Amino acid sequence: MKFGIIQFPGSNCDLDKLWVLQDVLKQEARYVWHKDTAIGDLDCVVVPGGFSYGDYLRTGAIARFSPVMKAVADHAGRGKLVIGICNGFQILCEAGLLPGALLRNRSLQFRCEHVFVRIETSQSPFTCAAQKRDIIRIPVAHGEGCYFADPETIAGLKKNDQILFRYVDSRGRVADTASPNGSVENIAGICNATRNVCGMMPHPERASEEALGSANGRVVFESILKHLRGSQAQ
Amino acid sequence: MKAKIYVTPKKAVLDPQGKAVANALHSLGYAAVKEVRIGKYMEVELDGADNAAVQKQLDEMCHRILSNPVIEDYRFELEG
Amino acid sequence: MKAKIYVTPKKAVLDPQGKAVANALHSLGYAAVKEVRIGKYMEVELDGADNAAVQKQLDEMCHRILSNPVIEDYRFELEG
Amino acid sequence: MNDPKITPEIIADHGITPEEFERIKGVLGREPNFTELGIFSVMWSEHCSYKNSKPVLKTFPTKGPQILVGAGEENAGVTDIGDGWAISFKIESHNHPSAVEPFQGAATGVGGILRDIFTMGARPILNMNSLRFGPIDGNDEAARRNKRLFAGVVGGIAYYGNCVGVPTVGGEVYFDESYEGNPLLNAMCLGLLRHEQIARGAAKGTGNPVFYVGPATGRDGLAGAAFASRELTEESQEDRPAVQVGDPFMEKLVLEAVLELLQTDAVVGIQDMGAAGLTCSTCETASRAGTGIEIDLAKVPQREPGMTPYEIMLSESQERMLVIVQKGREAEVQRIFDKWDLPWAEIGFVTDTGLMRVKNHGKVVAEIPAAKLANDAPVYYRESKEPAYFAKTRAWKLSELPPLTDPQKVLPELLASSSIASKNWVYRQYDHMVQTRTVVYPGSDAAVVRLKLAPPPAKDRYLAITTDCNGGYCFLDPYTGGAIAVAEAARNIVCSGGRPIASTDNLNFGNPMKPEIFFQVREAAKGITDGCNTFNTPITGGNVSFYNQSPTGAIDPTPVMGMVGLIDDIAHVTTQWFKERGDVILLAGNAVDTADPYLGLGGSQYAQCLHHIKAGLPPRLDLAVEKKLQDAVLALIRAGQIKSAHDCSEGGLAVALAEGCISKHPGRNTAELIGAKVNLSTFAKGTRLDALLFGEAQSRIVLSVAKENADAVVAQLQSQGVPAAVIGTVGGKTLTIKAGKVAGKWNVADLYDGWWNSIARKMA
Ligand SMILES: Nc1ncnc2c1ncn2[C@@H]1O[C@H](COP(=O)(O)OP(=O)(O)O)[C@@H](O)[C@H]1O
Ligand SMILES: [Mg+2]
Repeated sequence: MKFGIIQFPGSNCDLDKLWVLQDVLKQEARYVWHKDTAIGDLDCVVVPGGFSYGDYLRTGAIARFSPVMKAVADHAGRGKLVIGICNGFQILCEAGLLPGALLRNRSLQFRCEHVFVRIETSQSPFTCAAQKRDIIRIPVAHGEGCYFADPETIAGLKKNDQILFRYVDSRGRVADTASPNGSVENIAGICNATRNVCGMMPHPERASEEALGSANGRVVFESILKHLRGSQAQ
Repeated sequence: MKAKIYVTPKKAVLDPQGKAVANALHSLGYAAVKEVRIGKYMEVELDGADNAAVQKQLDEMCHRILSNPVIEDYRFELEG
Repeated sequence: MKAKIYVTPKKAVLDPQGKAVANALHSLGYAAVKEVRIGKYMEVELDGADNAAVQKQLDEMCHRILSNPVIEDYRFELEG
Repeated sequence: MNDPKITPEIIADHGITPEEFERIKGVLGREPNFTELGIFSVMWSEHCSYKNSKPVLKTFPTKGPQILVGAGEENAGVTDIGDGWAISFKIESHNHPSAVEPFQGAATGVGGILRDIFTMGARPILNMNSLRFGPIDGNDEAARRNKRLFAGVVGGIAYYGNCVGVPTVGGEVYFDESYEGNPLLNAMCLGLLRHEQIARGAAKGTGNPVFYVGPATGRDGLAGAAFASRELTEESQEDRPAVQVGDPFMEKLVLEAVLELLQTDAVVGIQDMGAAGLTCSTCETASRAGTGIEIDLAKVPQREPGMTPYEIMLSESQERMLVIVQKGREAEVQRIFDKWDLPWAEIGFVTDTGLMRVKNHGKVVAEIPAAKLANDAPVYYRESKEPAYFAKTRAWKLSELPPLTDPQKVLPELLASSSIASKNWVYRQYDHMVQTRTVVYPGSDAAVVRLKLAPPPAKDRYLAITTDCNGGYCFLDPYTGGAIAVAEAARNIVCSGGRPIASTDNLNFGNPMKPEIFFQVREAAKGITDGCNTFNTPITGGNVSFYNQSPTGAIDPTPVMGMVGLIDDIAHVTTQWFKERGDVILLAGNAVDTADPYLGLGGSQYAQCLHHIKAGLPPRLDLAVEKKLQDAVLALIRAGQIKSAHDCSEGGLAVALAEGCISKHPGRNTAELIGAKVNLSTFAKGTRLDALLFGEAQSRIVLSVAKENADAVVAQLQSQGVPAAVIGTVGGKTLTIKAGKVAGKWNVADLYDGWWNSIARKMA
């Protein structure tokens, strides 16, 4: 499968994404520069974490205007896969490819730690290799990961099964203290209405090898691969 | 010419920073403080005169980039 | 009563945020923009009347907590 | 523009003595003008010239077959790690700026050390930090100030390191009254490179163009180097404009551009503009190459109109680099700068005159022999005198400590004391995972990172990293304290499965003009030297920070050691927490100092936290004994015999055991707790309980092993001449310690809560 990893000035998880896709999962992966206007025939676009444009003004606010984002939007518009992780999630929200916004953590502090995340649905290209209610141990590392949207939007997300991941405690319960950032409804990741664009704050690429203490995050990439294989077979 | 832009969190949006500052003020003994809301203040120096075209451009900037309408309100003033 | 407080980076101090935003505005085609400085705007609700004592207290708050006098300037207004 | 006339007052304001002024005249063969005076004042400040510390630094061991670039040769040393790979690392202080503006001071401290490393051609792969503050207990004025400094410094480190995308994988924090008003921030960075990628800071090749890259120069941080070389006084408040604001986003772009640039061979020399900015980078690059350099300040990008040559030359605006380019290759270099949207300018060229010639709009404003400016600062052999306070601290007898009556209460208190409590409040604010190298996260004896040299599943290599220093020990006996800092660093690496290979040091002291302070410097350095010789960890570079004084006095001497070890196989990576029920707990080393059991209580956290006493002598250290212990334990780890290893440091054996039970932390609000039953009765006879439980005798490691291996491990240790004994078993929900009678029985969940949440509670 062909993955493209967008590089914005200030991206810093781009190398990690390439490593996990290319070296761990043995997929074809390449970088896509933010000034590029065409992205070629990618199967999946990855918008990586980091501090694009220093996260100045608001996270993702400046990156969304990069020339490449038009191509990313077209790619998404054609129903192809886009996944934004951490800063990537923030950028996709700013770009309007996903609803809502990410606010400063309620603690007002950056949080880097492993958290427990529950798979809320397996009905998406990003979770189809998991079982609904599976719990994965996976790291977060962000200062602004508090997901917010107005009540109607949240109701819509729920109704359409667009909430993919929620922060839970180690026993799988949605608790206030389980969330590292104070997100509405403990939301850790969502998809758009057409289910081909995903945003998540946790970092699956940091939990895809046993050497790093957890390989639970691999299920996200494995889901993407499963989905792509399925749609190619058709 | 200078534009002064005020971006404030929408009422429905939590403002943990404002809360933290209010608490800090209370613990320092400023009992009169009831609520603090924290937003952004920007000064933009720009060429041009205070006219409808410039107003429109500023409004566009605020809407497109300087604020996020999902979570923030904005207003601006133009000055000599 | 409401106090409006404006905190801005000191003139001699680097404002990386303002710089990044100015660059972004340029690349979006807002060529008229010359400089952007980004600071904070705070609204403090407080009990009391607009008098010298309250003014003094606010000034103190600004100095001690609401701004960082090493790198920022502040000013405030009181409103009915 | 009229420069001020050079008067004796102006000379004194620049921190230049009359003798130094004569020396300057000697170098120039005339009187300096104002700009030149400023240039000399920064280059000959302690911060840049090490004029008061050079004689001491000369005594450090700096050689070894693994050293590719030695201490002092370049911006940072380079150490071989095999197969054509190398690492470059260094530690640096930003104490004074952090005292004035903790957030930005710490942030720019991180920025500065990062630049030192990528300037060498190495990609930074990890950061560390060593911090000291006044106490944060209670809520009085002083505690509130200390908390503000602590929160600000940690926030600043997080802000900068997280944004640049270099994980902060470890460090240390201590709290002590001596740091009140003068906190310490030492930041360490380590980068990875190939041997052939080592870049040099030399301005070679007459006629080669000199480029400036990075943001425009402003008036911020004017003469920071001079500022760092003075005591903090009330007037320092007026130095406030000396604080710089960091732009980590810009740093990230500069980092990427520089590494890309160094992939080409178009660059002949490169140096960052750190302390003393443009001045230091131009004269040092020329001096290293034995050439001259000529620049025109009119070409330097400027943030504000009307800046004088003096201001431009002395500005310490951040994130700027000086790059000397092969003539004819300019376009290539410019293309890379433009790709990263970086401001740049060609500001001058290399000459063969040996002079640093600075022009402004074509008119010469300074002309100084570069090598003399860079290297000929005076060197002072400061006077040293045994501190008078020794008489008092040494008159005090440890037997004056009242006997321990309630160990049940003391252990939780110690675990919650600021210097011992878990530092998760700190490291959870740092991205310690970005780059997906971190194999052992903060919270064990040393951090372990993988190098990602080969794609998986091929064999990779690992580094163990730690920083260590106990200032209290150094206060009581600087020699022993210095040696212990090295021994503890090596011990932490060994406990993690690593073989120590090299080190870096940051000497934080008071005013060296005071003979009693210089005594501390000299003695601590001796201890470091003996330590580094013992463990074969030459010093590859470091930093000196003097004048750490507040109106109440000097800080405790704090010679922070940063050390790196190599691990060849992931199977050897070892953590400090107990693993499985039924495992056997061993103590390697003597339970108490055999010569004098009370030794170990002097300078201990127990004496300090519970009895408010910092007196006596620090724990003894026998380097030969320590080396034997470390070698034996490392051999066992490599033989796959050890499940956990944790050294005894602050809080002694009881705290080390408790940490074995409570420090495994798989995820948010979730600890994996396990109890232990420990019997120390054989050691209890004839020894005070406080010395046994909480004494900080050196050269001790708590191990846990599979039951069936216990006897063999004990025998193996003893055969190497290392005392060893089985002291307990892992399992249950409580930690029980018997020493004759039961000393205490604690619910591990309670111990955990008090230890893990202590700092957060104090900071709330
Ligand atoms: N300032 C800090 N930054 C990052 N990690 C820290 C910091 N202070 C302490 N830690 C981490 O907490 C753990 C315990 O630290 P410390 O008590 O100093 O260990 P030790 O006594 O073994 O040297 C270590 O993993 C260390 O890296
Ligand atoms: Mg240790």
